[in-house]
Amino acid sequence: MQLKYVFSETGNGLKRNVSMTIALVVTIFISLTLVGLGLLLNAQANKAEDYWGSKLQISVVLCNQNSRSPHCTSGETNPAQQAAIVDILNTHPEVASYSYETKAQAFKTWKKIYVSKDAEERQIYAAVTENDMQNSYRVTLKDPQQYRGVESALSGMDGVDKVNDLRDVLQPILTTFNKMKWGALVVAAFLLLAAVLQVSNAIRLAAFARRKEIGIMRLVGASNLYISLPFLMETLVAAVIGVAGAALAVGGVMYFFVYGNLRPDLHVVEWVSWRDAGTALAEVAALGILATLIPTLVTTRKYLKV
Amino acid sequence: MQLKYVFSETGNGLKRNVSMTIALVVTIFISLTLVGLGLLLNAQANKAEDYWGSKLQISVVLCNQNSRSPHCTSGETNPAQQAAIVDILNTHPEVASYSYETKAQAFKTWKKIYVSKDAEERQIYAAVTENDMQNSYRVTLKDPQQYRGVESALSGMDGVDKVNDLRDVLQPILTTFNKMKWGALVVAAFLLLAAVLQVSNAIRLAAFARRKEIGIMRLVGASNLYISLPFLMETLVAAVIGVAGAALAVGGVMYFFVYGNLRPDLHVVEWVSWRDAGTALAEVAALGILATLIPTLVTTRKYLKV
Amino acid sequence: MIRFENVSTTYPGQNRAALGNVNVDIEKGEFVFLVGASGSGKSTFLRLVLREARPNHGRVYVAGKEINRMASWKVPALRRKIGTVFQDFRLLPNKTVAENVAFALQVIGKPKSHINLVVPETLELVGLEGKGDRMPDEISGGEQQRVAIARAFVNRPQILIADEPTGNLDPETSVGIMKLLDRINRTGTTVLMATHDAGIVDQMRKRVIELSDGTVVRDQSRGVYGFQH
Amino acid sequence: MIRFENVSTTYPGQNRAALGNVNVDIEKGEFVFLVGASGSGKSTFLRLVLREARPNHGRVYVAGKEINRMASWKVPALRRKIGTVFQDFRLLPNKTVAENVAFALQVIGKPKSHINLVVPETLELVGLEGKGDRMPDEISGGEQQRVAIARAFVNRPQILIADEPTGNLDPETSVGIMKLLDRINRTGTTVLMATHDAGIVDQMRKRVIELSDGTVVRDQSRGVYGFQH
Ligand SMILES: Nc1ncnc2c1ncn2[C@@H]1O[C@H](COP(=O)(O)OP(=O)(O)OP(=O)(O)O)[C@@H](O)[C@H]1O
Ligand SMILES: Nc1ncnc2c1ncn2[C@@H]1O[C@H](COP(=O)(O)OP(=O)(O)OP(=O)(O)O)[C@@H](O)[C@H]1O
Ligand SMILES: [Mg+2]
Ligand SMILES: [Mg+2]
Repeated sequence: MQLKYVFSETGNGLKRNVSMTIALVVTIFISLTLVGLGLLLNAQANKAEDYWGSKLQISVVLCNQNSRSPHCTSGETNPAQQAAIVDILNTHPEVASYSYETKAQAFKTWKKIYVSKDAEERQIYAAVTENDMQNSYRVTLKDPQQYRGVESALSGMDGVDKVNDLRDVLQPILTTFNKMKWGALVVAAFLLLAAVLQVSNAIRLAAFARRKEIGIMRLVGASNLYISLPFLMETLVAAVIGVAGAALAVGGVMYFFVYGNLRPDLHVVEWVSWRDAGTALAEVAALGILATLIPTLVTTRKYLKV
Repeated sequence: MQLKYVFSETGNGLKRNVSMTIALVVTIFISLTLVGLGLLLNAQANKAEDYWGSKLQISVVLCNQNSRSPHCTSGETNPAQQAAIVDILNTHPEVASYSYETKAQAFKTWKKIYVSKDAEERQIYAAVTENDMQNSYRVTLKDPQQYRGVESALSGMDGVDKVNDLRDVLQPILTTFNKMKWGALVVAAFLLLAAVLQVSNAIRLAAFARRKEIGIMRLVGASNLYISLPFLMETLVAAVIGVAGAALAVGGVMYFFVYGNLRPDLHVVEWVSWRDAGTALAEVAALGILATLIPTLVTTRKYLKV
Repeated sequence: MIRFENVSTTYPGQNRAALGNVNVDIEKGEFVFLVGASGSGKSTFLRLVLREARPNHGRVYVAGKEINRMASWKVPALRRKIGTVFQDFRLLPNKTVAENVAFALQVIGKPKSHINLVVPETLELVGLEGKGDRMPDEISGGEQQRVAIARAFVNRPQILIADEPTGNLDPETSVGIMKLLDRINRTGTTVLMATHDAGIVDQMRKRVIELSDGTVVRDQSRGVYGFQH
Repeated sequence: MIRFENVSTTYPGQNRAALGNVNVDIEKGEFVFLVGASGSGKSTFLRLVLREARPNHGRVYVAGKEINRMASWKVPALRRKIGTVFQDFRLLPNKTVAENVAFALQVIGKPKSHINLVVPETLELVGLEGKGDRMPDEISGGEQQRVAIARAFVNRPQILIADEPTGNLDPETSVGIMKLLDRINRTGTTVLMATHDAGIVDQMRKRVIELSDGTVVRDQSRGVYGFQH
């Protein structure tokens, strides 16, 4: 088989159907980019869930001298108040377990999170002492969805400054990751459908443009493979360009956004890494090749059969 | 002219090219949805800029008793310190004008913004007094980009708790709106290109599928309009479905996200309204019709000419 | 009815002229054979009459109008005056015989009542009574060509153009087609037919215009195919 | 070389059989005319030999193999043994004469050196020496058919099939084409040609198989077109 012919025919085919090829490449490119971003967001959601997993508890913050809550009128929570709180925690049916976090422990965590690049902010942070922290109980629930009972039971008690439900803060972020992931994947699914249909249309159009050559090839006994190879190559080239574009776009998002903005500035969570991006792109490449090769094979069988 | 023929031909054409039509409708739908979201984000960015316009100042916050800054060692800022600050404000070349906001004024604003649905939070907020507020100077700059000089001059002075640069908070949000807008519009532009090319491919394919009929029509003297009307109708139907889909999608985002989440829960800014969505959708509809009709006219002229 | 005045035409990208300085005048009601070797320009001549091609020089008049100066939106009206038949029939395979004929009237906007009247009439004229409901591949080649003639004639054109209408038919069937064209000619329709079929030309003894390399080398009122001048 | 045993075939969706119980045996080196009215099944016969169509009943043997039992991936090899020529030439308009002929060898993977050798040789055989660089529309219809024959013959097939090869040509040009086919036949190639052209059949006096409504009504070793049995 003369590969030269296959390559020159592939080139000719791409040129002849420039508009079809561009439309196809663009659709593949955008859909795969969205699939890539969807996979990244998925990785991000998983990372966040792991990272925050232990934090999806509620914490019962006790009063200190600075507390302004009406339940903190007597300043620092006294032992009697604290005993009443522990009693509730021991008996309430929603509570699975709990642990006590002292001011000292809270201060250690605080110092870890509040590290600033800004000189002035650093000065301010330096002024914070252990005594500005508050003692608290970290409560793990039997069913993470069932927490309203224990929350309302505790938040009305004297000596309880507030009941922090970290899930109120973190769950929306997780939900946002998930929503964005599904948004990207749904739009990507639509566009992938369009891409698959376009592949088969591109082949119909190409088979039509080349119908004379194909008729003669079949007549003089060219093999099936020889006839369909240029078509396969054509869509493969489109797929490869689409995949490369998607890789560039996802890489751009990683470089400029994740590594440029999120990772240096936002420490709330562990962000996706180049490694996750690599995995996502490998999946995207496989999907891109499959989503073009399968309709190509089906359509060439239909339009070029011996 | 028998409209029945035109309609039945349009229907036949759409059926014959189902896969082409679906690919086209999907691409138009997604691209127009993204254009719609881009226009909404644009409206949102404009709204935010108007809303925050006056807030893009820097505010020089003076010390109160609670201040922990190393420049607030003497508690409440004293008149001598305040005179020194005013001196700087009067003479610094970056300053255009400034105004003084008293604790009372700050407290009024505070009460306006910190309105909570939550009973407990409301209790906490109720405990805040005018004395927890701080006096401050609101400084308008000659050039909003030039503020580092005055900021560093003031932040080192005794009696200045901190120099707040609201732009540090708000500008990123504005920038995010703008980035999302451009992201949506760039992706939309790619997909619109793909849609335009697909329109012309769909017509080529349809003209090919119908080449016998067209040949006979031209031969027996059917008018140009009569021959091309089914093609126009076909792409018009695709465009209308695409526009309707985009309207539904944008409407869904408005209903569930903007009116369902943002407007009730996030008061940092005035959010886009149904009115803005209407305007965006009108533009989207016009764009959708143009982006399909123009390539249709060009391609029918090319492939169906007398 | 058809007049060529010094008509020359060259296809784009060709060196040789397809027609060179052709002068021909065909009267209303004539029956004219256009003969000549392959590539001599017969089909090109017919395409010029239909304004499917345009001359580089000279003028083509059809039904009293110079058709090359004609605005392109007027071309459909010109073509409604001309019926056309080809070697390969060009029927729509998914329509019945009657529908194929009716199609030519539908697409020029004729009312349904008119179509229902003239289609059966024309099918009878071409000898296809009772076969209106057949599909094209259920009838013979000769019958298919009759359908094509019915379609060309159903709008009662002033001119009937036929490009090798018997090229795909066996000699016996061809004779039947020629009789039909003769009958149509006798209703007053001008018939212009390009052909290679020596037998037919010799038998009909009509006016013969012979082309050779794009020029008229013979124009004889009751000619035969093989005449050498 | 070609044997039909009780071959019947009906096109999908048709009631009438295109061929009904056909028995024909064509020896290596024969020259056979396939005649019959339009729609009598001549093209269908040829399509069965090429396995472009398959019979509903009976067996078709080509070069000793029953081709309907053949796996579809072997069909290209079968077609390399058969050269085919049509009425409409089927040349690629954007390739030169020599490139058109070479194309048939390229796509079956022949090496360049072989192509460079046999293409000019074959062009000379069909009488086109020196015209290899012309484009198809720069040569006459007769010459175009010679190119098509060169393309069919360049791989030296055992069988040459021609479906109305002179259908688009004038009588004079047709004679030249027939002489060429005769010459090819004399190299030992089996030639099977479907035609309407009575003059040619009468003149050549070769074996004539006549089909009528899909059945063989005559098989005569030195026949004429119009013979009625
Ligand atoms: N579309 C075309 N493009 C370029 N050249 C053409 C085209 N059609 C015809 N020609 C050339 O114009 C000349 C006249 O062709 P035309 O088809 O009119 O001949 P013809 O007499 O009808 O031949 P035939 O008997 O084979 O139909 C020929 O040399 C042919 O090669
Ligand atoms: N693709 C097809 N689908 C359905 N019927 C067909 C098809 N091709 C041919 N036929 C039918 O099969 C029969 C034989 O056709 P065939 O083409 O073999 O005849 P032929 O002798 O070659 O005629 P001609 O001289 O017109 O070429 C005819 O009745 C025809 O209508
Ligand atoms: Mg011609
Ligand atoms: Mg045939």
